[in-house]
Order: sequence, then C-alpha cells, then structure tokens
Amino acid sequence: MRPRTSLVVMLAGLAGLLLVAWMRPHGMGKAYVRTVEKSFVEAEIAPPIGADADETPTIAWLAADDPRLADGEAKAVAGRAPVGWTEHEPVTATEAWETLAKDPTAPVALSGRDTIGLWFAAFLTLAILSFLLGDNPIYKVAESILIGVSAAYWMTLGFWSTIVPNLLKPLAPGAVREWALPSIPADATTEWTALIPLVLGVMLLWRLAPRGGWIATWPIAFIVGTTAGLKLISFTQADLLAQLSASVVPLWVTAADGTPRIGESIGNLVLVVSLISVLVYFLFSVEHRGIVGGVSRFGVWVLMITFGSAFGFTVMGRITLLAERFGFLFDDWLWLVDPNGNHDPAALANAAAVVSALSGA
Amino acid sequence: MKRSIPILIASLSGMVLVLAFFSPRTESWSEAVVDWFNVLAAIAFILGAGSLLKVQLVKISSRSPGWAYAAITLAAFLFTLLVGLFKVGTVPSDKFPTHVWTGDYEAPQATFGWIYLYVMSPLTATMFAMLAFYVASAAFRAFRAKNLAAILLLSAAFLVLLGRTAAAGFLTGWFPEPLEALKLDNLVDTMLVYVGTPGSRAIVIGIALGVAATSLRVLLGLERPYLGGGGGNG
Amino acid sequence: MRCHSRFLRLVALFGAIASAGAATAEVKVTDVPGDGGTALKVTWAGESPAPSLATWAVERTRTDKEIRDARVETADTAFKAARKAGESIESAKAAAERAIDGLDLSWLRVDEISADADPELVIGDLEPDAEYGIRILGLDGGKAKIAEIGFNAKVKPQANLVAWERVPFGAILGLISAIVIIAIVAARHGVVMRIRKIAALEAIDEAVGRATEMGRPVLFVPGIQDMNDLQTVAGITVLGRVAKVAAEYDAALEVPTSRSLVMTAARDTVQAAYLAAGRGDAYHADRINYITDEQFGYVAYLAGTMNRERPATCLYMGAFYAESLLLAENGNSIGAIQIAGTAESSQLPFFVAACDYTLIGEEFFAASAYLSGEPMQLGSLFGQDLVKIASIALLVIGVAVATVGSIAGWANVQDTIGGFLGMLGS
Amino acid sequence: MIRFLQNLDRRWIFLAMGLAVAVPILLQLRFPESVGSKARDTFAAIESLPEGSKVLLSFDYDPASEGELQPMANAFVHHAASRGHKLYFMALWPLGSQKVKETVDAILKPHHPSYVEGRDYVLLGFKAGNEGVIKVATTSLPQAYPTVDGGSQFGEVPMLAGISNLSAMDLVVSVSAGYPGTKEWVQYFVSAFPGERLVSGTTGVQAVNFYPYYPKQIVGMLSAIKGAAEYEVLVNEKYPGGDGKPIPLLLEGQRRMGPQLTAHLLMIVLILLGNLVYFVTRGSDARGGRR
Repeated sequence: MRPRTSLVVMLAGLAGLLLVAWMRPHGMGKAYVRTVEKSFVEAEIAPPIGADADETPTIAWLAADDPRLADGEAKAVAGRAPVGWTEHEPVTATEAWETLAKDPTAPVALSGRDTIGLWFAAFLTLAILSFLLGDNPIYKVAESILIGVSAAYWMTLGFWSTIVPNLLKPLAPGAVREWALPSIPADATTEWTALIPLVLGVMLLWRLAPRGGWIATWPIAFIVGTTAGLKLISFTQADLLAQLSASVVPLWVTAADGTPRIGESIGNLVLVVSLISVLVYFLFSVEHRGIVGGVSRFGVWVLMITFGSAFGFTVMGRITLLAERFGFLFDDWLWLVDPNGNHDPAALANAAAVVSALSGA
Repeated sequence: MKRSIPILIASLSGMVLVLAFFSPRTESWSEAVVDWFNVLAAIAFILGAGSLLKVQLVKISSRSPGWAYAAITLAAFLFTLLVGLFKVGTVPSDKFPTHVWTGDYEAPQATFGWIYLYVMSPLTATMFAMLAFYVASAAFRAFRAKNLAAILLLSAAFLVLLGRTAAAGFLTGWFPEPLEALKLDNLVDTMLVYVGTPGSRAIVIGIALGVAATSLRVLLGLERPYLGGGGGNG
Repeated sequence: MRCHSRFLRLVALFGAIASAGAATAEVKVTDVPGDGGTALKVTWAGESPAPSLATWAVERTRTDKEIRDARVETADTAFKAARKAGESIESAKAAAERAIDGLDLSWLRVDEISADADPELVIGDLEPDAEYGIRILGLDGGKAKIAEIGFNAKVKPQANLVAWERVPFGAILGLISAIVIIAIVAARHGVVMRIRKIAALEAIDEAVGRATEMGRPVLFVPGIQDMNDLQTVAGITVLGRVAKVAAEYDAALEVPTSRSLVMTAARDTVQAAYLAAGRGDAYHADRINYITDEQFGYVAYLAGTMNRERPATCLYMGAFYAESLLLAENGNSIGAIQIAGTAESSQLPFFVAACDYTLIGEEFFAASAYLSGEPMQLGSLFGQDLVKIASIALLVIGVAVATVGSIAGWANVQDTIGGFLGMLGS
Repeated sequence: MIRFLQNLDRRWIFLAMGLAVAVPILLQLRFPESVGSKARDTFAAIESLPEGSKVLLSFDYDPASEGELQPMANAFVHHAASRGHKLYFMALWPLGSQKVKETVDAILKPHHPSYVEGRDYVLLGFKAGNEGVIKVATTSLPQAYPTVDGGSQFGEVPMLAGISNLSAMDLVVSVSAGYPGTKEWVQYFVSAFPGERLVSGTTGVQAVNFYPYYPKQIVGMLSAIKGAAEYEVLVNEKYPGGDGKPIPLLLEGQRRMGPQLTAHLLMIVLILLGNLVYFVTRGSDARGGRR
C-alpha cells in the first residue's frame, strides 16, 4: 500500500464521522460547568466539652455555612471580613440541560475553556494516532508538546510534593509555614538531618560547574550503595525464600476422605519439574549439554508457555486501553454513542422548550 | 581519592542498611534513606531541565533541521513550568483561604490542571493505547512456528486469546460433563496453574538471586556503575 | 540483656501480686521482643474461676492524651444525639456534661477472648516507653464481671536492639552471602571458573560492528527507572561495555534517558569507556541526554527518533514496562538488530517475541560479570549457581518430605514445611 | 495473495485493528458471555451470605486501570446492596477513595435510595501505609481508622459500633490493580484469619499471579474485563434495575467485551496468516535453493 492510500482512507473515515456527528441535532464536543460561590469566615472555636481545663479556643477559617457557627460553638472573629471566590465544577451535558429545564436561571453554562480543552485533547489524540501511518509533522508537533509539558510536569510535581515538604519544611519550618504549608505546627523546629540530602543535592548539581564533575559521583555512589543494601534484603526475603516455600507441594494429593486426586497429583509433579528445569536453564557455570542440556531445553519450553500465556492475558488489557480511547473520541467528543446518558438529546429538547417558552413570554 | 571515596560511600551506606534491618531501633533508617533519595531525585530535575534547555536552545540557535519543533518543546516546557510553580489559576485551600500558596495546582480549574486534563493525559493515554496496534503487528510478524519453543509460545498465546472471549463458549461450551476439563477456559486455567506459575516463579527466584549477587558485588566494591563502568575496565 | 532482667523482675512482680490477691490465675506481661517498642504480650493461666465464665476481657490503662480524647468523644456523641432528638443547644450541652460527669476512662478494653481460646493476647499500638497497667477480667455470658485477676504494676513496651525473629533470615542471608564471597575469593586465588556462552551478550559486539558498517548510530535505552533500581544499575554496566566496543569501532552511540541521574551516570560511564579505549576525543556528551521523566513522553521521543535517525542497532537494557512492545515493534519496522535485557517478567514475552536476542531475568544481572570476564566477577556468578543448586536441593527434599507425609497421612505436613521456610523469610 | 501478504505493509494491520475495536464500539455490540466457574464462585460468595451481612470493599486501584476494574466495582456494589448487605468501603490507593465516591454516586445513590450512610454503608476512606493498613486493621479496625471519610469519629458511626477488627467482616472484596492489593490481602488478612473469605477482582496483567491462590485463599476471582462481563451477566439476571432492564452502567463490561472478541479473533487470524506466509515462503525458498 502506498502511504498516500492509507492516509486518504483514514482521513476520509474521520471526515465521515465528523460529518455525521455535526449533522446530529445536539451537535458535539461541548463542555458545561456549574458556578459555585465559596465563602469563608474566620472564627473562634471553643474547646470541645470534656477537654482538659487548660485548653484554649482555637482560631480557624470555617465555611460560611458551617453548622458550628449556627450552634454558637464557633463565633466569627470581629473585624475580619469574610473571604470568598467563585469556582466552576464540570457537569455532563445531560445534567446541564436537565438543570436548565427545571430552572432556566440556574448557574450552569457552556464553558469555553473546557470546550476548547476537549477539542484540543481530541486533536492531540488523533495527532499521536497519525504516527501509525508513519512519522509526520503533526505527530512531531504532538511529540514536542508532550516532551516539553511532561518534563515541566514532573519538575513541578517534584518541587511541590518533594522539595517543599521534605527538604524546605524540615530546614525552615517557620518560613514554609508562612508561605505554603500553614498546617505545620507552630512549634516545629529545624531537623538538621535534612542537610544530608541538601548537601548531596548540591554535590550533584556540581555537574553544572565547569570543573570538579567527579564530585557528583559521591551522591550517586550513595544512591547505588543504599539501593543495593535495601534490595539485597527485600529480594532475598520476599522473592527467593517466599517463592521457594510456596513451591513445596506433595506429589500425592488426597481429598479429605483419603481418596487420591490423580489430576492434582500429576499437576503438582508437572509444577515441581517445570520449576526445577527452568532453574537449571539459569545455571551459568555448566554448558547446556547432555542431561543438563535436556533439562534446560525443557526449561525453555516451560518459559515459552509462560510467556505465551502472559502475552495472551496482556493483550486483553491493551485492547481495553484502545477501546477507552475510542470511547473518548466517539462518546466524549463526537457524541456519536451515548452508553451512559451523558448527552441525552431528550434533555436538550426539554431545556430548549423551557428556554424558548420563557423568551416567548 | 577520586575513586576510593565513592566506593567507600557505596559499601558503607549499603552495609549499614543491611545491619539496620535486624534492629527495630533503626527500622526507620531505610525510610529516611528512601526519603533522601526522593529529595535528591527532585533536585536532579534541575540537572535534567538544564540538559533539556541546552539541547533545545542549541537546535534553535543553529537552525538545525526541525528547530521549530525544538521551539515548540521549549515553549511548552517553560509555559507549563511557570503556571505550575506559580500556581496560576488556583484558589486557596478551604482551611486556609487567606494563604494564596496553599492552592491545589492539579485541580481542574488551575491552568496546570487544565494542561494535565486536556494535554498530558490524552497524549499519554493515546501513546499507551498504540500498544493495541503494535500487539497486532507483532502477532503477524513474530509468532512464527520456527521450532518447538516458538510453537509452544504461540499455542499458549492462542489458547488464552481464544479461551478468554465468547469464542470459548461457541467452540467448547457444549462439551458434556465428563469432558469438563477439556473446555477451553478450564484448559487455560490448568495451563496457568501448573506450567505458567512455576515458569514465572523460577524467573522470580532467578531475578532475586541476580539482584542479591549484584547487590553483594556493589557492597564489595566489585561493581561500580557510579564510577563509569563495571569492574576492571573502568 | 537489659530487657531480660527487667522482664524477670516483672515476672516476679506478677507472681507476687497474683498470689497476694484472691485470684486463682497468674498473669504475665512481657515486652514483645524484637519490635519497635509498640507491643506487649499478656498471658494468664486459663483455668476458670467459676463455671459461668464465658470470656476473658483484657484491659489496659489509657494514657492522659487517650483519656482526654475519649472524654471529648463521649461528650460529643451525647451532644449530637441530644441535638438529633431535637433538644436545644443548652440542654444538649448539659447532656454532654452529664455524660462525662464522673466517668472513669482510665481503663481501655483491648479485646475479649473466649474462655476456650488460648489465654494470651498481644496488645499492639502502644507508645514506646510509656507506662501501662494491665488487668484481666472474667466475664459471664451476660458480660457481667465475675472475677478479676491482674495487677496494677506499670510496664513499658520497648524498642529492642535486635529483631530476634529476623535472626533465622539473617542466618540464611549470611549463608548466601558467604557462598558467593567464598566463590569470589576462590576465583581470585586462581580457581578457574568456566561460564557458558550467553548468546545475547556475544551478539553485542557484532551488532555494534554492523552499525559501523552501515554508517548508522547505535541506540541504547537504559529503561525508565532511576538509579535506585538495580536493573538500571545493571543496564549502565552493560552500557560500559557497549561504549567500549562503539569507541573501538567508531560507531555513534546515542543514549536518551528518562532520569537525569541516569544521564549523569551514563555520561560518566561512556566517557570512561572512550578514554579507556584511547578515543577520548570521539566522546560527545550531547549524545547522552535527559528527555523527560514521563514514561510515554519518553517513548514518544524514542519512537520518533528511531524513525528519523534509523539506528542500525537498538539495545534495551534496564527496567521496562508497557513501552517494551512499542520500542521493539518500531525498532523492527526500521530493520534494526535488537537486543533486550530486563527483569520485568511481565515484559519479557514482548521482548522475546519481537527482539533478536533477549536476556531473561537473571541472565541480565549476570551480564556485567560475564562481560567483564574478570575472574572475581565470574566467581560471583559461580557462587550464584551454587545457591541455585542448594535451592533446588532444598526444594527436592521439601517435596519429598511433603509427599511422604501426604501418603502416610501426617496432618498439615505441607503447612509445617511451608511455615518453616516462611519463617526464614519473614 | 501470498506475495501481497509477504510484503504486507503493517499499516493494513493497524487499519484492521482500528476497525476491529472501533466498529463494535460504534455499533455498541454485545456478545453472549459464557460464564466460567470463577465468576460463579464470586457471585455465590456474595449471594450465599444472609441478608445484612458485613461486606468490606477495598478499592485498590486508580483511574489508569478504570477500564478493566470499574465495571467490576459497579457490579460488586450493586450486587451486595441488592442483597441488603452492610457495605464498608476502604481504599489502599490514594485515588481509590475518589473511585469509591464515584461508585457510590453512580450506583448506590440512584439505584438503592434506601441505603443511608452510617447505617447501611460507610466510607472508611484511604489510609497511607500499604499492607501496614491491613495489618493494623486485622488487630484493630478503630486503630486503622480513628476517623472515617467526612470526619466522623469511628465510634460515632452506628454500623461500626462493636466492630473491633477485620474478623467481624463476613466477606472482603478486593478490587486490585497492583501493589498493594489482592496479594497483600491474602498475605496479611487471609493468613491472619484462615477461615475468612476473600474475593478478588483484578487486571489481566496481574491475573496470572493470583491463580495459585484460587480457590483456597481466594474464594472467587474476576480477572480482566472478561471476568467483569461474566459477573455482570449473573448480577443483571438476578437483580435488574428498577424498570426490569439492566442498569446501563452494569453493561459496561459486556460492552467492552465486544471489541475484545473481534480484536482477539483478528489476532488469531493474523497469527495464522503470518505462519501461512512463513511456511509457504520457506518451502518456495527451499525449492529455489535447489534450482
């Protein structure tokens, strides 16, 4: 097949699907949100009943509708203005239409930001899939975006979820408390052990300096050494000994009443022989000739059956992944199928009727 | 100096952890070490970013082929990093509404969350889904009955593929009671329990031994990947 | 030793208290050995003080903090119940005050043990070095107290120096290490150890040579894990050898990495290999680059690069997950020779099916020793084999005993053997 | 023909795979499922408990494995609620508690309106600590969960009163995508209480590793999307939705089996074709050699 043919076939198919989706009355690829107002007040919360005598009230921010404020358990701090903002929660199209049909003034609306996002996601999905036809500029754009975004993603994650809580917090609890982690207890003190990873990290970054690159080998030596120590224990314990002990099975199996179970007995024999022959295959200091050769060849067969069945099982999971992606394209984006009722045309019709009745009146 | 100190660091730190395992008082050491590693890995991101920036900038400034893609990568990287580090578009957490830096940068309404939802996850999920296509092409190309080993591999795959869909019912569902064990799905089970299990067990045991021996070599200073290469030729 | 003497003192103390009281049974409290100091073990003589005895209740004292929390909890429950019943806030508060008024929370019931069960219990989740009192109550069928044994002596759970239950495992670990070390020492003293050919490793030189002939690069992928995975460590070691061959043949070697620590280690390794081969001038650090930590971002780059640069040889050595097949099939479509090595057993099928050679699990870890050809390294491989043979022997003996036991009808023989090995491994 | 296959551009294979997965989704095809013994055992494990039994559901997965596991989770919840059991939800994975909430919102609230939080079901939530959480819960559940999701104290929840540890549960269901998950439940729960019953729903990649535990330590097991579909059939047969028809979400697994069947058949055809090409060309090459 010439590359052009496959490209034409795929593009024609896609255009056809788009056309069908476009023609449907409820359209395609729209995202809705509900607007939620949030408001908080600073309050003084009395110690609970039964608390020790020397406990004092705590001051904390509560949602404006917290029942403790109504109960009198908590009192708003005088002179502090409430703080609030607006949030947007995503809702399905059906939900949006149903809400509008009940109350046309409800705070539910089409979201430009999320609709653009949905279309961009669909474009990127198709761009990656286009690699199946061969390397092409659209794929290269998607690839470039993915590399840039993901490198920054992991760096951001590393900063906020590791550097701040595991390095900056123990070193300067007061400052971090003021800045980003107000939940740190006020009496937290500096933990000097956190200097160790800091020093190792600086040594690692020495790499960026023009001289003394060898300094970076120290932290890496530390990582490799500790890894070796940890893995020596965990693998010997959990894998070597545990797997051996799980394989000690009798070759003669009887039911509770003493009748022999031939099938299971043969099975156990196969199990033990298979295990030993694969282990023999892994012997390095003996040439695979003669008896050892025969046994290890049997071991290879066992390995192949293991690999074959694992292959079969994994295929299932991989196909589910592709089905999920097609589900995204056909259901979330094109609205061609609707197995879960997320964009029900009937709901739209109801909503439209209510809205038009209102505008007519 | 340059060679012996790293070897000493690797051996000592590993040995200490092995010994600490046997004393409850030092149980937390291994957790601390894992924690330090995470910090180190996070600091190493700076090193990675440096390398990434350098490569892209060189491509752009030399106008080498495909420099426009390098520019896209660079722009995507810088944009995502900025909105992530500065938590653009986040709202503070409910408990601390006056602390602007407590916001959840992964929430859908944060710009970073938008990038995750509509850029990162469709891109990675689609890369993952491509596997279904490659699995098909591997089936056509690689599963050739060249020898007994290959025949066993492909028959096992064949059995599982058939046995795990409605096809099993069509083919062998009508087998009478005495032939129960020969039904496709039961055959697959038998194969997995008595051949698949010891096969994977032996692999696991072998790997455990390999890991143990490699760890020992590291602790003894015989294997020194941190110094550039394995044993004597490094 | 310290903990033992304390232990003896305690036992003596219980004896004294138990015999002094009217109790018919004796209570022993011991620190659970080899833990982090969070548990105590209680045993008591189980003979019944009265025929109506149905259960034993084990109680311990609460710490001050626990008393406070329990009191607040009780008050809060009463308050909420009253509010739910429609009472005003004031009367609900009064109800809460009443609920905790005069309430004695000093004893916490840990568990109830049936009178027929073994009279022992491990009390967990204690604070190390806090003092606890312990008592045992005998209850009848209606949960009424009919007897009390025990004492008010305070005991402290302690963090111990040695985890005794781990000692058997330690012995096994020591034995395995000793076997490997002896083999290494023997090799050093000139005992010749021969190692069978591993086809995948023999093929590396040839594959790199082919890339040189074709004037195309060699692609080396060290997996997607960081340096804290031994597979990456093994991969970097193999990279050292590949770089040496590439330097000798003057082939271009590309190493994109998904972790920057791996990039650092890979650069050191390749540079060292080029210097050792006398080709320090041919080393290009910019061919060894960090791409991104994201699994599929990294794979997207690799797939694109393979199609653009068309390497003649692709080597995958390290920890791989779902990307294995994506890499191998793309390498295949550009006609590259592919050699893979990994210990991720779920990915081995894909490499075995799609690559020219695959190092399976243990073979991959053996690669560094094999490639170095040094006697000491080969000695460690030989030691590994000895351990394997010992494992097989252990397995055969275990299966034989289990079979004999099954035929002779010994009860639970399999559980006993499994339990024995499991104990070593716990 | 052979010549064509021999030089087959793999893009044709990609196209065939794309169609094999896309067409059944577009047509929403469902095929009859032959229900295997493992799905039957799983169904029986929940069905045979007397009404009002205590069932613990542990959601040990995240969105990445949703495709395979969510249909199982939905069916487990609907089945147990239809039998009138008390449901205790927990999660060993951080995002698992999110999945619990979604499942409760999608299944329990609309289809079992009589279920009241605290009386009939409780969300224990996620606790960090992997298998350590199971270990603690086997000795003391309140210790593992001093507070439950939503902030209530353990003792305040009516259906938790008097429960000291996991042995009070009549059945544990683990929906598992990896570590920690079913394996840890076997090691730390079933080993601690040998009489207790565990049911597992697991991904295809893991399934092979759990076969050795069935049926002794795991009394019922659903593997991959196939297991989910079989179980859905059994549940829908006995407990349809309010209108007598199956709940749409409980057809999800069967819907996802549609592409599985066509794609598996395609894989088999491809393996056969590949070998046909191999044998024919090998034969002709040999003849060519003689000539």
